[in-house]
Amino acid sequence: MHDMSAPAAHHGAPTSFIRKHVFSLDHKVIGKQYYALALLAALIGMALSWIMRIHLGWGNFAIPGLHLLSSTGAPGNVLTPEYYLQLMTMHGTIMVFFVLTTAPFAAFGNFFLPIQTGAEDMPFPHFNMMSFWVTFVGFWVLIASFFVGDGPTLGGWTQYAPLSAIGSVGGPGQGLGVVLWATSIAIFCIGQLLGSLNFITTTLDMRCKGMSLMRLPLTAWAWFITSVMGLTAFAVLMPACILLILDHVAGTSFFVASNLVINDQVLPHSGGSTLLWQHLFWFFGHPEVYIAIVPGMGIVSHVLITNMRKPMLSHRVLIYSMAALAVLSYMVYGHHMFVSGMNPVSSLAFSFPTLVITIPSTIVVLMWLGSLYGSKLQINSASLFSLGFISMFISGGVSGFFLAQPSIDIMLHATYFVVGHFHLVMGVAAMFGIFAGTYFWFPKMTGRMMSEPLGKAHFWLSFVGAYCIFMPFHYLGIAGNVRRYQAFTDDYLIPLIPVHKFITIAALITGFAQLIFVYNLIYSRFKGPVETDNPWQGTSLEWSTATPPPHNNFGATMPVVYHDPYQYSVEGASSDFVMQTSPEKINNPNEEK
Amino acid sequence: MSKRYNFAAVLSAVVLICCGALILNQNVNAAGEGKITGTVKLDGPAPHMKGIDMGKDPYCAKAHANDPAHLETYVVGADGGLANVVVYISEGLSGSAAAESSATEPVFDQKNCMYTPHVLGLTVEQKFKVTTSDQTTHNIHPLPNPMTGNIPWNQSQPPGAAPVEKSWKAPEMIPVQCNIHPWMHGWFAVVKGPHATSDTKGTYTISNVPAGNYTVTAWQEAAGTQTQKVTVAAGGAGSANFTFKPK
Amino acid sequence: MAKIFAVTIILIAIASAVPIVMHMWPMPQDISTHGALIDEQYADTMLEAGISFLASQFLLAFFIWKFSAPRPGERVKNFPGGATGLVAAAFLLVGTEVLALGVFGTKAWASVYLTPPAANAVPVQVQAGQFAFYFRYPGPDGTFGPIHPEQISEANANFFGLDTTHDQDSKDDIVAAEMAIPVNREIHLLMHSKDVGHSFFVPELRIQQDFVPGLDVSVHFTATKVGRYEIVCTQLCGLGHYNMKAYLEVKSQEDYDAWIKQQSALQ
Amino acid sequence: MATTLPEPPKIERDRLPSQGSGNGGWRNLVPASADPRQVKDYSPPPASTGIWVGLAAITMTFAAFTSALVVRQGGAPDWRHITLPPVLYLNTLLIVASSVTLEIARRRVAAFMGGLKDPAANPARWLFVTLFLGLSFVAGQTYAWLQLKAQGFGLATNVSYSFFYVLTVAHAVHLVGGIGGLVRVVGKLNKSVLRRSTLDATSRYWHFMGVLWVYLLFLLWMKL
Repeated sequence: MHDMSAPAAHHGAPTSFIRKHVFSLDHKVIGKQYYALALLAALIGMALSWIMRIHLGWGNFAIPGLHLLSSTGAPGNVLTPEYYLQLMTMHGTIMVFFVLTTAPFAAFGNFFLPIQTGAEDMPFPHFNMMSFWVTFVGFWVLIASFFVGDGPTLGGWTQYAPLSAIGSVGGPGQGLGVVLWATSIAIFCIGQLLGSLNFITTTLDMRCKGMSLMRLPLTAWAWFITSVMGLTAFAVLMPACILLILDHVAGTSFFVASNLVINDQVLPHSGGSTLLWQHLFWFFGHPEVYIAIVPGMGIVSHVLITNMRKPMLSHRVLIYSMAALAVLSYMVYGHHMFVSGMNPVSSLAFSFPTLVITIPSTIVVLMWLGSLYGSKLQINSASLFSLGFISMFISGGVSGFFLAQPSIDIMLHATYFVVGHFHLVMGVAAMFGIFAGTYFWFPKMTGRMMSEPLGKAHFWLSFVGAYCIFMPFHYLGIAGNVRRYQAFTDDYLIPLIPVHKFITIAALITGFAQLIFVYNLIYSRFKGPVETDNPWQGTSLEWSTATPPPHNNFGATMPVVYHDPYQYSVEGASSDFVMQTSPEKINNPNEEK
Repeated sequence: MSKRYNFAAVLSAVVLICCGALILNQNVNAAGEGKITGTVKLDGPAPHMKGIDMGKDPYCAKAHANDPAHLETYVVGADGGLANVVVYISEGLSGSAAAESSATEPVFDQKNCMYTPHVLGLTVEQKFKVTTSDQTTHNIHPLPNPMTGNIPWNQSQPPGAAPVEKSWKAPEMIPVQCNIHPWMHGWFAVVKGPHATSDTKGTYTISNVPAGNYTVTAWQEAAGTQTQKVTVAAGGAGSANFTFKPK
Repeated sequence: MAKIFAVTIILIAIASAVPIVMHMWPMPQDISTHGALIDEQYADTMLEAGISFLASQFLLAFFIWKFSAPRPGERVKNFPGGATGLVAAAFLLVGTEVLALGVFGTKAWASVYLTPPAANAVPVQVQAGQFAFYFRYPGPDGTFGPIHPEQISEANANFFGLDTTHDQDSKDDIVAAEMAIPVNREIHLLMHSKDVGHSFFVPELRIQQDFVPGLDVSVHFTATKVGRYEIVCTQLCGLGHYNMKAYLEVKSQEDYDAWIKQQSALQ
Repeated sequence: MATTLPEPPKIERDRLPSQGSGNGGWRNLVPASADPRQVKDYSPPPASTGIWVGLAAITMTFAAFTSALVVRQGGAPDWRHITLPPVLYLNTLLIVASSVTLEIARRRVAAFMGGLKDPAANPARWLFVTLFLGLSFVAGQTYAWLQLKAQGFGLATNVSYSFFYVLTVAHAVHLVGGIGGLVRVVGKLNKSVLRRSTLDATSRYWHFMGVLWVYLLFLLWMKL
């Protein structure tokens, strides 16, 4: 066990390359490592989505070199139905776990949470280092499933039992593939639990002088709320994965019912509960959606405030709304299971809190819109992506009205409507949050600016492209287009194939735009213009320290905080913005006293 | 330089010897080997074979619109001849003859949502092809007993897809099925040495049998196995007729 | 740049709404008695969601257009009424909206799931397995024979594992690969999964229900229009998932009786 | 094993507001231009918060196992009653006793750190007793598993046994973590670098393992 009592930054600055850049205890290095892992995972996930989209648009199109990935999965470079599902499962798993959880939460949170709270480091740096390396191992365990046995699992990222629990009789990838999947996710859970432990303790105990909880920036609050969700959600997913592995390798019957017959053979399991897996999974799964999106809300608010030169209408209301989302997210998970065979009365019981969750979401959107009013909005890549986030969040959010109602869910469940909904609201919106954070914080993380023209090109293609991809998903869903199909052979689906072709083209173009981002990221890291400590004239603590921040974040003297986080355009102040560390006396009636 | 010449010389020698061996081998076969022939019959009236309802897949249903498909557990000809019986030499073969595998590559076709042939006789390690003639996707899912060393596989074959080429490691009667069309059932009969499968008249001919005393086994997927002793003279023909009772 | 962005948002919002308003890819036609309630609920929700969507996107675009222009010397302004007004509005407007949707939606849901099937409903059993549906009718005795899992044999076309030599109830059971039902009569569909999770979805019937392995569930519905419809599987069940389907034949009572007779002869 | 204690361990650095980070407190606003040293409200050491956060996660994990057990029992035709190995009750006594001895140890060490240097009362002695009891508990659990195994009741024999093994092994794994923590405490005590918060956090964890075990035993006894 790690020494729980060690105060932060008791570790001196490392000198060897390994301790500095590989097994580093420094939260900033760990944050960058998480970012790099997320970037790699995102590129793999995107490549998988390209392959899937091409297959959905032009089923017989041979993608050169694909057989190198799997000669049985893609004979003649054309995907087989099972390999499509296998790639789809990997796309979902990689994106949800290793991109949407790691990038906005673990990567940015690690880098900036201690700085924004005025801490020297996380309280348990060894746990923090373990958190990353455990996640790293989890990622490669998952990737390994491409190359062992008959490939990765085809059960979808939700991995419904009993298909996932019966072993290789279930189909290709259901043998070793599922075991690797569940192992990878269980490992990932451990990593995120260690991370959440650090995040929560940092927020509660490591704040510098004068940094009351309400003086924390919205990003810090978002990460704090996310880590509380992560702590509870991943602590439930891990035991579920352990039970799944046991069903698989030890022949237990947690999830596999009696008398199941496959290939004319009765399976040896008995009495397991099919719905148990779904309950455990979605108890994690729904908060996971908020784990992906709440950090984005924080980042977007933070970026917008700086670029609007005014604080949010109400700091507290935003915090309370995010907290309400977190609490409600545990009460609504059953809306994923309306037609699962669960008691129909509980469907109604889950429906109402789901509808209620639109209230805090609406408040958050109204806060953003109301704060835009009367602002001095500056347009740059970071603020464009933030505004794009709001647009995407609205578009993805309104479709939630439909899916929250069990009666309409009868028609829309498991169709592309659902796919469109969650891609917009937790995929694209969360990605836009990551992009906004990247453009905004890149100068602090590296000391250099990213290229604005490239950033804007990236934004325009991504914004229009994402709508071209995911809006039509909703139309397909309304027309009854079932998801997780590798080809559309049903009579009523054939007329929809042109829509799929359109989406494929849009997806390829949008994917290309992401390569611009990657180029921008790498080019600017080495060749971008060198920036000052506070290029955006921000007020929170990360802008009062040097760029890049020294090993203990603030150098010789630790900061003292005198103000609320966002003192912009304060009347009577000496400049447009008053930093949190500035002892200047200002007359702001809204500031906490 | 000289090393390379040496290598080339050795290589040519090896190739020559191999060719010679192949030619000699064929000569021996042609000169000294006989065959086993016979007829397989079913005792009593042909059992009722259930019709297959292909309503699930319009392509399949259309293919059988005028010619309803039936189960192929017993395919009985006009005069009681039983088809799809695999007859093979189960005892008496020398090691080399048993290990011998045929050079031809048999084809297991998926046609009109049925397997053609219903039973495919194969020798161990013999390569075979699974092809599809249908405009609908099939998945080929052989279910060998894992204890035998044969590895199960399960692979989809969409219309127009390239043939799947495989072979089996150990002798076994392996059921094969298509999960997409649950009625599609067939067999890979993997045996050692020469074998034959009876046609709709019930007749079969095992060729390339060296002279000797043998035990011949006939296997039918539902009725089981029967054995007989047969003697084959050099260049001559042995005979073994079988009669199965439906189970 | 900001103005182009604002215009883009408006154009995208309008373009997104057009296919919905024009019914370019409409819901499949409804052939069920309970479907009207669902469709109505859907239309109401679409109206409210559509208004929320357009209003917020337009507002976003308008504010971006208006407040991105440099206004030197001018101070930032606060939204009139501040946060309190907006929070109250959210609670009132959205709160009432979702409460109304929830309450009315309950009615539609209840009509499908919280009512017992009629006593004279036609019982049909559907069994889902990788990757086909099979349907069973109880025959003249009105009773389904028991399923013997160990006797299930696709090779012998005994998809339900019926023991017709011993079980009296099984002897007259009719098994078919497509589902024929009489029009305008309530159907009590008993759902049994042979192996893994599947789902029974007929868009036209406004029925979607998962099969729960190990637990038989049932739904009931009445079809009102003669025709041939597709039953598709919507729960990922393996490699043949996309191909797992069957046909629903809604027939007039005479045609249905004839079909039953014909199927009975084929058993 | 004798533990040499040249000097009392260092007392935790008092977290005065003028030092380093970690003094945010809950509501200690520094008035603009005011003297930051006026602030008196400061945060607890991270270890005391951290341990509660960690225990919350462990609670969630076992809550998940519990709900799995309840749901699984709910619709199961194959739920069978099993007899718990009697050694479990002895183990319960061991773990409860270990909590008591740890509490004695904690008070002694705390007093020792407070300056009451009594060479006759080696403060580590009770820690060793606790460690011994903890290891005996693990040994007792192992005995229970072996006993069941010998009777032919494996993990997959019946779902009741599955839950029995899963819950007891999961608890034992967590308990072994606690043993590691105690070993660390002893090591730090020897090197005179033990912090009060480390000791408190470790003992809280250990007590929690005891409570968790009693809960699990009750659950298994009632449900299985």
